[in-house]
Amino acid sequence: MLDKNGIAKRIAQEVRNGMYVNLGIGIPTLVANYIPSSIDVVLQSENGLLGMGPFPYENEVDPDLINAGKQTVTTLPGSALFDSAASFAMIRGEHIDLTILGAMEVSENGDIANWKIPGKMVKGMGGAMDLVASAQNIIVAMQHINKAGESKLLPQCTLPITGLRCVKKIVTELAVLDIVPEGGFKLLERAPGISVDEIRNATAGKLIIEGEIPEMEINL
Amino acid sequence: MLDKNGIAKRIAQEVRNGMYVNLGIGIPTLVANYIPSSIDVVLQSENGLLGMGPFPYENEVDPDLINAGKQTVTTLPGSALFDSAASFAMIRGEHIDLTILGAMEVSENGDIANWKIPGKMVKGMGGAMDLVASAQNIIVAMQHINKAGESKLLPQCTLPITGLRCVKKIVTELAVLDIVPEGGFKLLERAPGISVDEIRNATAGKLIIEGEIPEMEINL
Amino acid sequence: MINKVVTNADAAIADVFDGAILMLGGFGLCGIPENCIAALLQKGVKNLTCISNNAGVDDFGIGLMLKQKQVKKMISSYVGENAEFERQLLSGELEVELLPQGTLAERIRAGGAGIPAFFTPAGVGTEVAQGKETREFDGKLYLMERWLRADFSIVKAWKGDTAGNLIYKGTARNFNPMMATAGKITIAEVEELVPAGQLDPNQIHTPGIYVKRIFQGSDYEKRIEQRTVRK
Amino acid sequence: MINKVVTNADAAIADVFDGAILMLGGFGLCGIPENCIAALLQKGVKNLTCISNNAGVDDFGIGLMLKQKQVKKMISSYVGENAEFERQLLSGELEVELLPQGTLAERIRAGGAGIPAFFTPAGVGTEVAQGKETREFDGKLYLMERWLRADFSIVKAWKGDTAGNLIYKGTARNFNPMMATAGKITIAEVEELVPAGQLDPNQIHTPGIYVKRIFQGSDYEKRIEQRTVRK
Repeated sequence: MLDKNGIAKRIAQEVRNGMYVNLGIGIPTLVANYIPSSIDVVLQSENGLLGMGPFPYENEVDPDLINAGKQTVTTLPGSALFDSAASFAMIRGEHIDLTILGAMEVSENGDIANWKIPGKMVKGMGGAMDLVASAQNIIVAMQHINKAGESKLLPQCTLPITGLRCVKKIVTELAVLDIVPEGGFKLLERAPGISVDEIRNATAGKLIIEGEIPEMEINL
Repeated sequence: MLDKNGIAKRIAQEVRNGMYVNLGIGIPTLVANYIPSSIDVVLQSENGLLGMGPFPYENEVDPDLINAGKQTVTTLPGSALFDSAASFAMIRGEHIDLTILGAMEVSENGDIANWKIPGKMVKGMGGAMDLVASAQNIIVAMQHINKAGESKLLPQCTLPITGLRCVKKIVTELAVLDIVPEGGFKLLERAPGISVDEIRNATAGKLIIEGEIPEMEINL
Repeated sequence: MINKVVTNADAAIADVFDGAILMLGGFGLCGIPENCIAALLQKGVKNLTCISNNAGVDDFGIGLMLKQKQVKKMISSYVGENAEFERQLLSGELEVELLPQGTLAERIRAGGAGIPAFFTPAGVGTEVAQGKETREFDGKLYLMERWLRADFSIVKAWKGDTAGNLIYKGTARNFNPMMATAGKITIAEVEELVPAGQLDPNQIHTPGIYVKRIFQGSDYEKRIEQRTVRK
Repeated sequence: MINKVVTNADAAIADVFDGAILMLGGFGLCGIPENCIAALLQKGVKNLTCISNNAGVDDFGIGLMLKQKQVKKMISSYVGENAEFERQLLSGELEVELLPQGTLAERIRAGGAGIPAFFTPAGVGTEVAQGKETREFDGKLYLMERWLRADFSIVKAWKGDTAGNLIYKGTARNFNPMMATAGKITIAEVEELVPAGQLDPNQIHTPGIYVKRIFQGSDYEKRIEQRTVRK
């Protein structure tokens, strides 16, 4: 079973040289730590920064330079700053190659719910609805099972939707799965030590298993 | 009767302190020469400049700095440069206080035709349709009569329209006229030496004459 | 060049009236007009509709205006850091309209740019689509969204000149430039105010035409919500 | 940072194909991609649709491509300085679509920004409105206009870096920034190419994400159409 850093590490393997990538809050933010230094990737922060660098050293902290999670960050050489309309023009115009974000639920046709739980205080969707409506390639980083022990990979989402038919791939503590165009979670890899049966038991939506499912190759 | 510079001088009297003004090609461009130095006015050029200055001295000529008529210009202290989308956002958003442009025909309800003559080579509307669709206040600078001796102030435009119900005021070689909301050219001033009858004869559209019409006060 | 300078925040916001629609720049606490918010607190103007990406925190930014019950309605994309906000919302004292962040940004830009409506894919199939026209273009579904405009837009920039030209710094730019275009009256507070002619015209982010009043602010706190550092 | 540098204009436009839709930056002859136009002339690619505010003059800019009959269709706002253009248009060799300049600019921005359609008042009641939806918002009439996108956008900037970030100078900016966002492949030629990190990130006009290829151009003529001076 993967921990949060393990999920981030596995997702980092999906990042290719030359990609522009938007990382959501939570586990997705951790992905940046595991992108190999051998490839050139540019991180976008939707509050208006392309070329986001690591967190600052104490003496570099600048309150005028934060990421979309309101954390202090740095810029890398070759970065660019812009306003929110320009930032979402970039997102809506499908110029971001890869979007990685968290979710509460994903359905077998790729719908995602990640912004609202009925009866709980609503914090707002932030940029999530724009990101999922426009991203060319969306990977969801999440737990396979919620705290109540219920599967988050469902036939249909039960929570209010963030976007329709948009998720391409899911990485959980148990598995890597693709959403296939005709609908269904296609199992690609098992987390270390996890059996196909364990994944089957944790997946409420249609699970597609073809042939042997390899254990993922990852240095934890 | 006014010459081109006379028309420009009279229009310059309409410019108020603090205005942002867009000047079209031709007579409107001349208006800049007659704006009193006692008032602060900012000229916009729709190719992307706010704070346009006079033509450059020979040693100041910069091919990267032109106006919408493709003439070399200068910038004044406090000017700003921007792209064409931003420039027309400024125009369309009604941030320009006064637009001065030429016309082939104006109708008594304020329609303007100034971009196309059927049977002749069409050069294009450039920014004219955007300007007339959005300007808060439009003054037309033109000849009262065309080269064929026909009035250009008409009940209805005969040439292809540039914009509907947009012209507020007209200054010609003969007169100053307002377009009134209910329709009609209301005569405000006569050019030096011009009689009301001469203006009446030169105006095909509905001319409204109320009381004595003063001769304009202008230093030619 | 037209001089837009006023003496201070009190003078800049003097005519903000009860029930006004305000746009307030900033993302979280980054790039917020601290001086004008303090002046609005002092003035005590009420029943405001505030269009701002966030609602501040309990003891800073718009959160302080919420605490004084000056805000009737918030139009935002994310309001999650504020306990008083939650209390007022649940008690029905406060109204909230939540919008996707890119839709909020583009609706404000559209307001300034004279575009009454446009189509965006954000929110199709969600609660955000309720009551909005959905339309297909080239096989993809979009929502029609309307422009947003305000009585007063209050923005914060890094540098400004007496003609109202503004330059922002870092991610403190965020919503400020669009909001500057969409207010009937736009008020700018800047960290450094210089005479017209000292800023490079190639590098202006907000041309002076959009700014009605400008002043040099003071005592910027620039509070950080999530101070994250590496060792 | 991702390196976007190619050796020269020939390499940059090598895959432009017959029948391609091109956007070409510039207003009149100001800010046009002179090096790439020369390379397109050399390559002799044909049946092009060119989206550009103007069509150059008889012996410079896009006018040269017209003379070689490389252009099938122009989408522009003003095409008035070109005798060969007029001849081809009257003879039916060339097709022209004329758009209001602000509509052209905004349709290109919309293409880059993922906005398939928007409403503008420009052209209501005119020939431009033919075949377009007219709609009333708040008592005023507007036309619905669609986005514009291109196979290749070819732009000219003043400075650029190896990551593709661009800064423009003076009114040579014009249509270049929007076009840079609306091409499947965007090619930028610059007067000065510097390593990533040398341009101030606050002052970038076109972020590198939009630029696929960049090179330092040479021998810029920067011809002036209307040299006007005062004594």
